[in-house]
Amino acid sequence: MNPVNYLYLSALLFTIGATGVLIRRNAIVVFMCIELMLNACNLAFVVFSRMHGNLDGQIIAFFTMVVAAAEVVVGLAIIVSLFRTRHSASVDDASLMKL
Amino acid sequence: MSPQLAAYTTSTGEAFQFWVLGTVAVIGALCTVFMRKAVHSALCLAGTMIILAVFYLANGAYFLGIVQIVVYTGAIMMLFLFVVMLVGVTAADSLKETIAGQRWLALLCGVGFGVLLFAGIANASLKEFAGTGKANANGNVEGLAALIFTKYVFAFEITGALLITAAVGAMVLTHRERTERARTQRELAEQRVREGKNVPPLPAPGVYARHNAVDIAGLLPDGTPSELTVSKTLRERGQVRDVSTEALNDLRALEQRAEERLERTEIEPANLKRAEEASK
Amino acid sequence: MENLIALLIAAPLLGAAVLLVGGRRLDAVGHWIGTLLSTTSFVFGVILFADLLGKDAEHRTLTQHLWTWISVGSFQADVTFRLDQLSMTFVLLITGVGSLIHLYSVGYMEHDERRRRFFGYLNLFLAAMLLLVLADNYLLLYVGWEGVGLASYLLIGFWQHKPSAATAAKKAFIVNRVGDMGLSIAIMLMFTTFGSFAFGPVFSHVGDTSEGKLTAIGLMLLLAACGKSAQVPLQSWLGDAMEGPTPVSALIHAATMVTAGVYLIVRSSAIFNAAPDAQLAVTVVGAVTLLFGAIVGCAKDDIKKALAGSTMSQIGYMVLAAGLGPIGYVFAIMHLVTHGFFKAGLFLGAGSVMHGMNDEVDMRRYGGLRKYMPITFITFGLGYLAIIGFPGLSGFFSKDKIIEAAFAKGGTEGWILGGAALLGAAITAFYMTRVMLMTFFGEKRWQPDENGNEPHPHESPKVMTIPMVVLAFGSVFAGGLFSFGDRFLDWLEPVTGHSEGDSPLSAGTVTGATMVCLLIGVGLAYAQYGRKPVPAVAPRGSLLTRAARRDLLQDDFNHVVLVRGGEHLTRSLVYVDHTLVDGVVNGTAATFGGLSGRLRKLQNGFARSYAVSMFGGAALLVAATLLMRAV
Amino acid sequence: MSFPLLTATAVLPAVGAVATAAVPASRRTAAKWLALLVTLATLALAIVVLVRFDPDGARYQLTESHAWIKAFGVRYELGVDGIAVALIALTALLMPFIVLAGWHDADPLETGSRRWRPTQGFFALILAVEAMVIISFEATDVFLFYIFFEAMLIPMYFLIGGFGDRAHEHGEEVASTQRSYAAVKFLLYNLVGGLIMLAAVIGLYVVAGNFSLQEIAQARANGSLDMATNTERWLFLGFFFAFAVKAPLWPLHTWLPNAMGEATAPVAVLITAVVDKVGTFAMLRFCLQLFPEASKWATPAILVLALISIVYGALLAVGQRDIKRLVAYASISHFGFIIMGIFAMTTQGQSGATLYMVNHGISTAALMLVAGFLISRRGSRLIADYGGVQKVAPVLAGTFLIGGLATLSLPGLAPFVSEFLVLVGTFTRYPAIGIIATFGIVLAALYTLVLYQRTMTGPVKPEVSAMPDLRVRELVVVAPLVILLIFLGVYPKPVTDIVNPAVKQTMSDVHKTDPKPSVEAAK
Repeated sequence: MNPVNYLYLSALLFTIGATGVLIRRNAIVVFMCIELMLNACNLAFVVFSRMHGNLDGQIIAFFTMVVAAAEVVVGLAIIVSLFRTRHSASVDDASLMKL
Repeated sequence: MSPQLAAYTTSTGEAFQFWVLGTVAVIGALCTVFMRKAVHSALCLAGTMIILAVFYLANGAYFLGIVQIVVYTGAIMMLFLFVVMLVGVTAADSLKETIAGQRWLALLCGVGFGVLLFAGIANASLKEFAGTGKANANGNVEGLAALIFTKYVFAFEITGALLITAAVGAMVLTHRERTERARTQRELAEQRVREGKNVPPLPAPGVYARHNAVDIAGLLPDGTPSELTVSKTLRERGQVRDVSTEALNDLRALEQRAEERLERTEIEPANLKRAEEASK
Repeated sequence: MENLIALLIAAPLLGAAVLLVGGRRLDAVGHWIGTLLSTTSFVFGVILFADLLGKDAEHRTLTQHLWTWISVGSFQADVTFRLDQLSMTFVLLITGVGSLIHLYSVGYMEHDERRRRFFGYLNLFLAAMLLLVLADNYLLLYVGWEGVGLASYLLIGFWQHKPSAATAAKKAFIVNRVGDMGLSIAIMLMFTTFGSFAFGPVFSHVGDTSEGKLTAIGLMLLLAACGKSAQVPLQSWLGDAMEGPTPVSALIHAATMVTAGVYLIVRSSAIFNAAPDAQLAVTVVGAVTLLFGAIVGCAKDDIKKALAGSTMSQIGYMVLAAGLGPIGYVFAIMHLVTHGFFKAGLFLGAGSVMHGMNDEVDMRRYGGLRKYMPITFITFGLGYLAIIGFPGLSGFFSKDKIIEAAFAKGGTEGWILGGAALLGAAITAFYMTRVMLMTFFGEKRWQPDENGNEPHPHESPKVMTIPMVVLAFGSVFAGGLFSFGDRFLDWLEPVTGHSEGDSPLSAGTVTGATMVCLLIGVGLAYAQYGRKPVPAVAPRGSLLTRAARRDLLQDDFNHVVLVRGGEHLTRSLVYVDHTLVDGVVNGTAATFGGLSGRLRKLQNGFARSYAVSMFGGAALLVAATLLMRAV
Repeated sequence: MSFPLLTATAVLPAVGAVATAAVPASRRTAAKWLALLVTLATLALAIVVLVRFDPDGARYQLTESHAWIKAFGVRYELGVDGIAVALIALTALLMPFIVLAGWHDADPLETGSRRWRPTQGFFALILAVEAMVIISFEATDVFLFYIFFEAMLIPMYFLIGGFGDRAHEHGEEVASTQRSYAAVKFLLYNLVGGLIMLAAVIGLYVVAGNFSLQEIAQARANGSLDMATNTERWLFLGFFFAFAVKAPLWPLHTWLPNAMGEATAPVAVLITAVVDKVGTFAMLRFCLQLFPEASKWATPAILVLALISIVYGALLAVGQRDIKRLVAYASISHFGFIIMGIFAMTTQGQSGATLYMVNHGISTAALMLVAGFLISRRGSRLIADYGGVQKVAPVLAGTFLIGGLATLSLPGLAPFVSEFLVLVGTFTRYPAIGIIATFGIVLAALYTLVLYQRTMTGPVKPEVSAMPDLRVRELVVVAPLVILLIFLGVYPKPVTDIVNPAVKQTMSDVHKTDPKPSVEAAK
C-alpha cells in the first residue's frame, strides 16, 4: 500500500467535515465538524512529516492541536452564551445580519 | 520499523490496519455529520479521533498519537460533551433543511472540493517517502523538543499566550456580571403579591403512578399539561415530557382488553373521542 | 484744455455716486446737488465749446487718453475721449437740456419721497450719455450705450411699486439688449476685420476691406441704432417707457438717449458711406418708422404716448437723413438738436399739464386748459408750431432740409423716400394739432375721480415753467440760428462730410409741397377735433385706428410669438431638463438600485449560506490553481 | 531652501479647519471668529504670493518639489503660473466673505432652528474646502492634483447635505429629503467624473512614466514623448470628462441646480464660485498642456456643448421659480462662456476665460449672498413669495440689482470685460458660434430682470412688509464685492497683466496663434 492513501483519507475526512459544517444547524455539531476538518489536516501533516523524513510536519500538527484547543474553549464559550441569550444553539437563528 | 517507514509501500500489516481502521474512521466521520443527536455525533467523532491517533502512531508520530488521545479525545471531546449536556442531551435536531438549495449546494461544493483534492493529490505523484526513522533516531519526543525549543520557540511561546488568552476569553464570555443586587426571597415574594401572579408556590410537576420526574408536566383539572410545573431550563430546552395522553391510551388499552375478555365486538369510538375532546 | 473732457463726465458721475450712496442724509439737498453737478458739466461744455470755436476747423478735435482699459494680445481698448464738432454738439445738447430738466424736476418731483434717488439716476444718465458721445472707440461707446440703457431702465421703473412701470422698464432694457447684441457683433466684426475698434484706425482702413464685411458691420450698427432709437422693428418699448416720470420722458425718451442711434450712424459715416446696401437699409428703417410712429401718434389718447409716437416718427426722420449719406448727415444732427428742444419742451408742457390735472394723462379728459395754464399753453404751442414745421421755427428748417435731401437721393428711391417724408409731415401736423386741440381748446371735460377729487388745473411753479420757457426759445430760434449762413453745416462738415445731391425738385418746390401737406394735416385735425366736441370716450374707430391704438399690433405680435413662444420654450426645456437630462441620470441610478435590491437577496443573513459561498470560492481557487499547474 | 509659501497658503486653512473643529460646541462664536481669522490670514498669504509672483518671470514660480511616492514617481510638486495666482487670489478673497455671510447659517440659536447643527463643523468644512481648492490650483503633479480634486468632494458633500435652508412640512421642521438627494447627486456625479479621470491618470502614467506636469508637457512640446493619436484622445477625454462634470458643462450639469438650491447661500457660492473653478482651471492647465493635439481635435464638439450650455442654461434660468436654482442655471450659462473661451484657442478667449473665472466668482458671490440674505429674512426660496422688497429694503434691493447687472454683464462692471473678451476670442475663429453665443446676453438680461422685477418691484407683499434692510455684517460682505466689481470693470489691468503671459504660454503649448485681422491678412 502506498502511504499516499493516508492523504486520500485525510482529504475525504476534510470534505466530510466541511460538508457537515454546511448542512448542520446545531452549533455544537458544526463545531465538531470543524474539529474533524482540523484533525484531517493534522493527519496530512503527519504523513507529510513521514514523507520528508523530518519532524516539522509534526510540529505544525502539534501547534494545530494547541490552536484547536484554544479555539474550542472560546467557541464553546460563545455557544454557551449564545444559548443563554437566544435559548437555542441553532446557527440559523443568529441571522441578524439579514436586512 | 524504520526501514519499513522509508519504503514506497507499507507493510501488509499497516495496509490491513489502514483499510480496516480507515473505513471505520470514515463511517465515524459520516455519523458525526448525520446523527440527529449531538451526543451521538460527539461519540462518533471521539471514535474517529482515536483511530486518527492510531494512524499517527503508525506514521511515526508517537508523541502526537498520545497527545491526540489525551488532549483531543480526553479533554476536548469531554468539553464538548459538557456543553452538549448543558444545552440538552436528549434534544434531537431535525435534519430537515430550511434554507432553499443549501443542502444541494453544500453537497455539490463538498463533492467538487473532494474531487479536486483527490485530483490534486493524484496529480502530485508522490512516490518517495523518506520515512521518519532518521528523524526519530534520538526518540520522537526528543526530536520534537529539539525543534520546538529552538526553531519554533517563538511560535511556541505565542501559542502559550494564545492559550491564556483563550482561557481568559472563555471566562469573560461565559461569566455574567451581575449589574444589580440579587433580590432576596422576601422581595421576590412581595413582588409576586404585588403583581398578583403565582402568589402560592408554583405547582409541583406531575406525579403519576408510572412517571415521577421533574420533566413531566402536571395536569390541570381539565387534563391539559401545565408548563408551569416544569423547571424553566427544561422548558427552554424543549425537554418537557408529555404523558397526558398516555393515561388515555392506557385507559383505551385497558378497555380494549376488557372488551376482548368480555367478547364485546362493538367498540364505540364516539365515546372515546368525546373523552379526548374533553381532555383538550 | 483736453483735461476738461473727463471732467464733463466726472461731474455727473460724482453726483450719481454721492446721491446713491449718500443715503437719506442727503434727502434735503440731493436735488440741488444733482442740478448743480449737471450744470457744472454744462459749464465745462460751454468752455470747451468756446475753445473749439477759437481753433481752425481742422484742429477742432481734442483727445484725452486716461488709461488702458483692456489689453489682451492685439485686443486693445483704451479709455480715451474724443471731442470733435459732432460730440461737442451732443455735449451741449445733453448737458443743456439735461440741466434744464434737472431744474424742472426739482418742482415736478417735489412730493416724491425718493427725489434724491431720482436725481442720482438722472446724473447717472448724463454721465453715461456723455461717455457715449465722447468715447473714442466703439467698446467705450458701448459702455455708455448700455449705461444709458441702465439709467433708462432705472428711470422708467422709478415708480416700481406700479407693476406696469416695472414691466415697462424691463421691456425697455431687454429690447435694447437685442440692439446691443447688434453693437457687440459689430465690434467683433470690426476687430476681426480691422484688428481694432477705435474710430481712427477703423475709419482709415475702411477702404482696405470688402464691401460685404462693411455691409455686415453697417447692418449690425443699424440693429443697435434700432434698439436704442426705437426704430421699427425694435420700437415697441418706447410707448411703454412713458410709465416713467415725465421729465425722464422729456430728457431720455425724447431729447437725448433715443437719438443715440442717430449719433451712432452718423459717427460711423465712414463705414456706411462705403456700404450702400447698409445705407439703403437705414433709409428704409427710417422711412417706415417715421410713418409708423406718426400713425401710432394719431390714435393715442394718452398725451405722453401720443408724444412718444411723435418721437419715434421724428427720429425716423433723422435716421432716414442719416441713411442718405453725406447729403443728410448734417441735417440729421440738426433735426436732432432742434427736436431736442421742441420735443423736450412739449414733454415738459405735458408734464406741467399732468401736474395740474392730478396726473391725468387721457387727453379726452382735458380741454380748454389754455385759460388755466397760460405759460404752459404758450410754450407748448411754440413747441407745437416748431414740430409741425411752421415756417421760421426750428422744425421748419431742419425737417424741410431732410425732405429735400430725401428727394435728392435721386431715382425711384428718392421719390419714395421723399414721398414718405412728405406724408409724414402731413400726419405730424394732424396728430400734433389733435393733441393741441384736445388739450388746450374746446370745453373742459375733466370729471371727479373715484374719490370725488375734482382736478383744479393750475399753472406750475416757476421752477418748472422757466425751463419750459427756455426750451420754447430754443424751439423758436435754434433752427434759424443754425441755418442762416449755413453755420451748422460748416461746423459739422469736417466730421461728417457733406455733399449736395441733385434733387429732381427745386428747394422751393419741396418747401411748397411741405407747406401744403402741413395745411392739409392741420385742416383735417381742426375739422375733426376743433369743430365738433371731443367725445369723452374714444369712439371705436376704423380698423387702422384700432390697430394704431395697439401700436399697430406689434405688441400683440411680440406677445404671441416671442413671449408666449418663449414661455413655452422655457417651460418645455425645464421639463426636458428634469425628465430627460436628469432622467437619464436618475434612471441609471434607479437601474443600479433595482439591481442591487435583487442582488441583496443573496445576502440572506444565514451564516451557513455564506459558508457555502466561501467554500465554493475556495473550491474554485483550488481548481484554478490546479488548472494553472496543468497548463 | 526658501520658505514654502505655496504650501503654507494651503496648509494654513487646513490647520485652521482642524483647530476650528476642535473648538468645543459651547463656544460657537469663538469658532466663527477663528474661521474668519484663518481666512483673513490665508488672504494675507495669498497676497504675498501675488506680490512675489513676477508675471514676466518663469512660467511656474515659487515652486516646491519633494519626492513623495517613489515607486510611482509621484512628487509633491507645487508651482503657480499667472492663471493659478489669479484663482488662488480669488479663492482667498472670497473666503472671508463666505464665512461672514454664513455667520449664522449653522447656528441653531440664531436661525431658530431646532435641528442640531455643529456650528464649528460648518466652518471647519469650509476651511477644509479652501485648503483643498488652493492646493489643487498649486499642484503641478497630476497625481497630487487628482487627490485633492477628489478629496474636495468629501467636505462639500457634508456641507451640502448637512446644512441648508430649513425645510418645513405641516409647520414642523423636518430634515430636507431634497437636500440629501442633492448631496448624493453631487457626490455621485463628481465621483464618476473623478474615477474616469483616475483611469486616465493611470493611463497617462503608463504612457509617460511619471506624473509631473512640467516634464510631460515639456516632453510633449519637444517631441520626445510621442503618444498615439487614439491614446491621446482617450486620455484627453478621461481628463475632460471629470472637469466637464465639475465645471459643469451641458449635459452633465444637473447636479448643480440641486446642490446650489439646497445648500445655504454661502455654500452655494463656495460651489459655483470656488470649487467649480477647479474644473475650468484644470481644462486650461491639464487638458491643453498634456494633450494639445487631442484638445484641438475635440474643440468643435466642446464648443458646441459650451454653446448649448450658454443658451440652454439661460433659457432654463428664465423658467425657474426658485431664486437659487435660477442663479445656478445662470452659472451654467456662464460656465459655458468660460469653456467656450478656453477652447476658442485664442489669446482673447483664454485670457477672457480666466478673467471670467475671477469675475464670475465675484459677481455670483455678490448676487447669491444677497439672495441668501433675502431668503433668510423670509424663509422661502420661491420667487413668487416676494414682491416689493425694494420699497422696504432699498439697500438690499440695490445690491441685489448690482449683482444682477453684473450677472448680465453690464459694461462698467467686471464680468462685461471677460464676457466680451470671450466672445471676441471665439468670434475671431468661429464667427457663427460667437454670434449665437451673443444671444446669451439678451437671455441674461431677461432672467436677471425678471427675477428683479418679481422679487423687488411691484406692490409690497404683506409677508415682506416688515423685512429689515441689510445689517452691518451683511453690508461688510456685500460692499467690498460691489466695489471690486466696479473696479475690475473699469480697470481689469491688474488681472490681465498677470494672466496674459500664462495664456501666451498655453497658446504656444497648443501651437495656435491668433487669427490675423482680415485687413492685415490681405496685405
